[in-house]
Amino acid sequence: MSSVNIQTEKKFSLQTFFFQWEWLLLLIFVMINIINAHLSPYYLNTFTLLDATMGFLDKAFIALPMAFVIIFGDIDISVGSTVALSSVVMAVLYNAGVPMYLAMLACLSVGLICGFINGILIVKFKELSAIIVTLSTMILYRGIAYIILENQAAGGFPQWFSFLGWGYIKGIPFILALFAVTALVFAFLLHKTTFGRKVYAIGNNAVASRFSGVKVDKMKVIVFTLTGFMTAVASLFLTSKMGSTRPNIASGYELDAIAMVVLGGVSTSGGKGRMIGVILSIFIVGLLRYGLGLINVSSQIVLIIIGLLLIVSVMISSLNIRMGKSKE
Amino acid sequence: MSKYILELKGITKTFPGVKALDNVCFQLKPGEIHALMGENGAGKSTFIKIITGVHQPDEGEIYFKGEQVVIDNPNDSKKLGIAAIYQHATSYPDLSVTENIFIGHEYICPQTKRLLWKKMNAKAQEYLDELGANFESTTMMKALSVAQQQIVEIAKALSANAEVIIMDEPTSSLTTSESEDLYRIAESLRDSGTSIIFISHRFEDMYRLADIVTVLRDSKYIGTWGVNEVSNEDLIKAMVGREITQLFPEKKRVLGKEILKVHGLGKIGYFSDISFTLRKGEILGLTGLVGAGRTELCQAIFGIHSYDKGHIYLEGSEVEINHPSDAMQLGIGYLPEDRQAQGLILEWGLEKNISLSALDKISRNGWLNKKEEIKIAKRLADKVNVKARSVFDLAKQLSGGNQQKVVVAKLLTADLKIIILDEPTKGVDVGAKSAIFEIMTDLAVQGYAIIMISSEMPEILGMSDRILVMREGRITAEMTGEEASQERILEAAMKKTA
Amino acid sequence: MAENKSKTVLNRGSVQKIRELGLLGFIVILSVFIQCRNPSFLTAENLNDLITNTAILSLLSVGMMMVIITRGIDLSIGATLALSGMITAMTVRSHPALSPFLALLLGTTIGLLCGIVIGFLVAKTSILPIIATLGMMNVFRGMTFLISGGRWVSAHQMSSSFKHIATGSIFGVNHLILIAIITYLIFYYFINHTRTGRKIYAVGSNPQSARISGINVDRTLWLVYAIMGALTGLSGVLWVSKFASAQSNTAMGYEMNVIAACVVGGVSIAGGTGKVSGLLSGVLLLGILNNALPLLNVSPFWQDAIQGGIILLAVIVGALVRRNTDKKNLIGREE
Amino acid sequence: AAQTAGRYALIVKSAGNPYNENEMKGFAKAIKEIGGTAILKAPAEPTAEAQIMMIEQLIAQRVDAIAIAGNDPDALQPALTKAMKRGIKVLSLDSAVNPQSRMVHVNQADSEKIGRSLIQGIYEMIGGEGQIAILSATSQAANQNTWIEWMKKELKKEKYNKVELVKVAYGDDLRDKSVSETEALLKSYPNLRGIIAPTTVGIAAAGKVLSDKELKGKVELTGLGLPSEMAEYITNGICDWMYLWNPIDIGYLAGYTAHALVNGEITGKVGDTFTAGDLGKKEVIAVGGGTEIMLGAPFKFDAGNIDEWKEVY
Ligand SMILES: Nc1ncnc2c1ncn2[C@@H]1O[C@H](COP(=O)(O)OP(=O)(O)OP(=O)(O)O)[C@@H](O)[C@H]1O
Ligand SMILES: Nc1ncnc2c1ncn2[C@@H]1O[C@H](COP(=O)(O)OP(=O)(O)OP(=O)(O)O)[C@@H](O)[C@H]1O
Ligand SMILES: [Mg+2]
Ligand SMILES: [Mg+2]
Repeated sequence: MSSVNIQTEKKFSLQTFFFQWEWLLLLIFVMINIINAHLSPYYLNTFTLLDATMGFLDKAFIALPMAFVIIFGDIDISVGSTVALSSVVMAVLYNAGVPMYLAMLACLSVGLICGFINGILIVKFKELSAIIVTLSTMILYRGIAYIILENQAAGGFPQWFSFLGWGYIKGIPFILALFAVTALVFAFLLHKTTFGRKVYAIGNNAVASRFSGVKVDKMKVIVFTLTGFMTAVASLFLTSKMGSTRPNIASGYELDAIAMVVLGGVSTSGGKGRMIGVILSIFIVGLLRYGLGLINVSSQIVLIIIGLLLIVSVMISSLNIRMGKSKE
Repeated sequence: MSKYILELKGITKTFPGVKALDNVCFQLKPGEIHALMGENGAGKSTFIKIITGVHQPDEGEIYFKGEQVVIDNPNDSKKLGIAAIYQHATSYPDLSVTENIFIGHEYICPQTKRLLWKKMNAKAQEYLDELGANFESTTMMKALSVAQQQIVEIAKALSANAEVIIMDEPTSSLTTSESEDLYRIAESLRDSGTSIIFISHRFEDMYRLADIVTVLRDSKYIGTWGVNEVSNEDLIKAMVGREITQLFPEKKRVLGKEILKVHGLGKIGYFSDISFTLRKGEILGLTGLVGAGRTELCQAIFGIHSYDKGHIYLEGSEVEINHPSDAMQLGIGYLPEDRQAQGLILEWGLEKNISLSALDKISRNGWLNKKEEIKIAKRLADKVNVKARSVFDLAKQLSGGNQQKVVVAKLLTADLKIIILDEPTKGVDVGAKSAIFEIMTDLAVQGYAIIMISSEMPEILGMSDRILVMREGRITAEMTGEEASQERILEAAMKKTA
Repeated sequence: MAENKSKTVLNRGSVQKIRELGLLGFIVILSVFIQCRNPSFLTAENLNDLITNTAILSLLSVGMMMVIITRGIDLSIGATLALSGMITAMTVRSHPALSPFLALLLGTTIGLLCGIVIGFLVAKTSILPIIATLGMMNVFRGMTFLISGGRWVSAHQMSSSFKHIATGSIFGVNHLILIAIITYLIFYYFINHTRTGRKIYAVGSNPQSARISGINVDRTLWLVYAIMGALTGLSGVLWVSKFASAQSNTAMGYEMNVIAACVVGGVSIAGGTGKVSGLLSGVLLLGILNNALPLLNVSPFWQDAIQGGIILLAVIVGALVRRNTDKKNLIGREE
Repeated sequence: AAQTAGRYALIVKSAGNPYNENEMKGFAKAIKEIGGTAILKAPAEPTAEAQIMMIEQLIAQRVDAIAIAGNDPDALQPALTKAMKRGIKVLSLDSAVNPQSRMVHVNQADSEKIGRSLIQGIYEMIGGEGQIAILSATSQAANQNTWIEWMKKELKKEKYNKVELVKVAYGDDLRDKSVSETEALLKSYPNLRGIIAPTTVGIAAAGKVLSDKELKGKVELTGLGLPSEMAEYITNGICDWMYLWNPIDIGYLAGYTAHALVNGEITGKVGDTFTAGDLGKKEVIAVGGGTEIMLGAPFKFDAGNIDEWKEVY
């Protein structure tokens, strides 16, 4: 047999190394901080910066699992409504005399269930595709929230509950600390475990994965359920930040979360993207918004800037994908 | 006016890291059928993609009817009157067969630019009948099996009424009878002055059809011979660069005890009351016409599809298989017929592809061990003799045949008792074929039980201990390798039930 | 194998038809139910209102259908609509004499330009549609805010001829309805009976092979988004004229209704499939929902849930019907 | 210089709305007069979340005062209390935040007066009897809901026992929805005599529908609307009159109130008084759980005065 020797060492190529999407993100990240610091005297100040994170990290908890969903090549636009529903349920239960920690548990389970329902519908009705299913449940879930609370607000939570959104441990915002841990967990889950490997496999070629014995449907249900759960976590933080809740909270969260993920270099066509990217982009978007706010740029301009950032950066990334390197 | 309708000189094409073509020359006369042969990865497909303008050559000239031409994109070649059937079907699943056939050159009413559906449907139906297809021109493409789609591809090329038609392994998923139809058409085309470039790994194709054969090896031009002035051995030597003493290894195996028993299996619309048994160390050939239901049957056993009736017994006890993972747990492996859609993740390197079906082997409670992964990948890739630079090469960069070897390697990761191979040698060169056959025999000797779906008479006859013939979803004949013969099989595959 | 024909056949015609019948049946039942709850539903006047209010949605849906067929999506239409509407309205404010046709033309052109930009992003720089349009949505919306300086253009600032665009009628048929009907006729022909129309399906069905078989994929994509933009621009003018007011937050989030109409109408997000006839029933269903929920006099707090539920139900019914037909097609092979 | 003179922030409900733009205009005017720096913020969408972020940013900038038109009475409480803890003076204007999260509220007009006068208005228009309906903004909108409460209270008087409130519909401040809701009202209640729309988008949409269906005189319309938006329908007689206060004045008053809070003139306690530029002397009064500063009675727009106002806002 004409035996060709197959190498097993990855040849280290500077070019491949430096043409990684994350470098660009890092660059943007640094630039944004420099610019902000330059433009606003209040920006460069650890306290301010830490405080700033409180403003956007609640969405970030949704972005993490959303990355998994998008790597599948799917999408979940029902998250905003899930936030509202789970939050409303928690508030109503608490006002009905249920102990707070149980109410919080209920909040998480509601999120879990919403996600699970999405997952089941998606695998049972493949021809519908995730976007259709979650489009419908988006309207449905918020609708239920309206039915429950009508035009009322509910709140009056115990004092300690506000700790989630506003509290510090050793000068570090609690939400930041928790996010750091969660992000780490998700990163490992995606990159170092068979679970993550299967996620990528399904995102690349669901059929081949199934033929290779990957339980595609089970995986999808799990991931969507996880998304629902993390959404409920975000809901906890948001509710705590607002001290009360209404059925119309968190509108448009889905697009924010998706934007964070996509900017992070996760391709909505599935199979590509890394956690570092997502985490970086979360902070890019968040701090950019915050910085522009500090110099009181009008929200219209902010809209435009964020939009362009999204497009331009993704444009660049698709360029360096063309440099003929695979991603993971 | 040169005597060649198409002539290529010193064509060189390099892909990142791979030299796919190295100074290749080629000449095609009007009204000749020119076979192009060579190992997997020799560069045949790339070569024709150069002709059709999918790829552009780094060096070299192309002459059409004596004048030099530049072919920048598929449209240019179309305009010149070059049509191609690609190795990997390029169909539109959501469109009707008619549209697939006429896409790009539809019949339109000259004044209103309106599409003439009736006319196209009728014409398409003509082509299909001519090809002996068993489906209508209004069928949706995605309703067809791989082989049926191949037939549409051929019709597509015919409809372009081109002067040069290129066929990249058109017969690889056709059965003997369908190949016959194809031969007939090809000849009538030739007689009407059309030239045909014909790529195939099947020698009978070449002998039956081609007037002249050109061989590529390791992306280089080796030579061109008249078909009847070159001997089989020389040709193989030219292609593989070494002798292949015999394609089918000696089959002296001791058949063990019965391991698989299928009883009265049926699925509405696909197959009905299928019963057969399989013994350890046995190679069971499963053949029949296209659409006979072999794939569906095997996929049902493997848990891809459900079945409505019947029972499956494994080592005597009945088993419930709802998902491929169940089947793999029980030790049943399946090599799918469509390696690109079902077998591989093209964007991934070999190592990940190979390990995908055995993630538990390379992980401890959920955590991946990439070193182990690479070790396994390397071992198996060598075992099936994949032609690649490193285990990190992307599957999509491999040639058709090498991709197939990788899929075989995937099977060997899991520890199996029963292996089902669906068209395992489809589009695989002689070298690789004999390699795969050797592997199969080894496995059988080690006690694996093997079911081999194949539409190729020689290998069915050459490899099988026992042969099942299917027709329209039923088993119409069972015979041992000894008593089997081409005639008996064909008769069983084609005969009409009164 | 003559008698084998018609076996293994998934006839695209029949499946689609049966699927639409399923949806239509659903609509009929729904209508009957509504009629029982509120007899003023099936009155000439209400039906007229219903269709008039659905006209704009239907225009946008045709464009969106073509976008989705090419495996794309356009989230920016709400913003584009607002932008073209606002600019046109401001022009009308400063030039009251401007003829309605010019106004329509102006709006359509603005929309077309927006569409061309998006088309460029999608076709020429391999940015995925969802991202490109998400980004441009922000940009267009922001531009609308800036251009309008936060001010609205109100009824009294619009010439009556301009307002007449949406209110006027020919032979008792409202202009909006006429425009919608004409558009549908045009695009029905375009999609089913022209080469370019079919290319849209080819591109959506299998982009790679479309390239190999020499279809200019980029141009097709570009065209589709341009058309979407033009239709959106047109809708922008109609919207502003209909409501006699141009706001910078006009039609925020309206894209979701449009997408919903498409998917209910059987346009598959996976690309390649979708028919005008199916789309119509989808648009009709959404139109009925928007018109009937207020009529049913259900608590406002129930409206969202009901709407979401019905949409989900509709798509699921559609899916189930389709499955059945698939099965039937194969049973032919038994015996 | 600006630093010493103080920095005053205003957060309105949302951008791209003439009403809010004019509030900002008035606020800026006031701050200019007192020689401070005005920071004007408007979220792209009218959500509490967006306003919370803006409050955070203002805290970081250590502004001296924050005036806010709340998108949610309660949800801003934690953020605003945080601001107050950091020594920032907080007041709300136009749509109030709950008393715990503000020092004082600048009220455009007494909610009770608004509610009652709208009912009186429609009563007069429909000649004392018939069915009426209310077309509101979103079911969540805080001040709309309070006004509606007062309308219902007013209707309890036996004077109105011939007037029947048949439905409260919600147009979500979306043009298309408001239109369908209005049409639905007309069909479901064929002998409907009047519509009250206490929201700028709603009333304009209703005006449009009534003009298109040529129901002048058959169905009466009143409520709260922008002169610019309503000019058309007041001139063509669809809407005899409607109310609104001058957003410029609200912003202006808020500006001076903020200033008064900062330089200690007032603390937001009942009885505090200060002079608010052209608006003259103002007093802090107790309303509900908190304290307010009243701008005055709502302004009545009718065919007589609409033309002079329609270009203003
Ligand atoms: N798109 C591509 N990128 C990189 N390398 C490629 C690409 N396409 C083909 N190659 C390489 O070019 C060589 C020739 O491939 P080609 O498909 O032409 O072989 P072939 O003769 O058609 O083999 P087979 O008979 O299996 O089809 C192979 O080594 C393959 O790995
Ligand atoms: N997705 C599908 N939808 C509808 N019919 C199908 C589908 N796939 C296969 N069929 C039909 O089912 C029958 C069995 O197909 P199958 O592929 O199992 O036949 P086969 O004997 O494996 O032929 P080959 O594998 O050579 O294509 C064929 O007639 C085919 O047309
Ligand atoms: Mg090839
Ligand atoms: Mg098969």
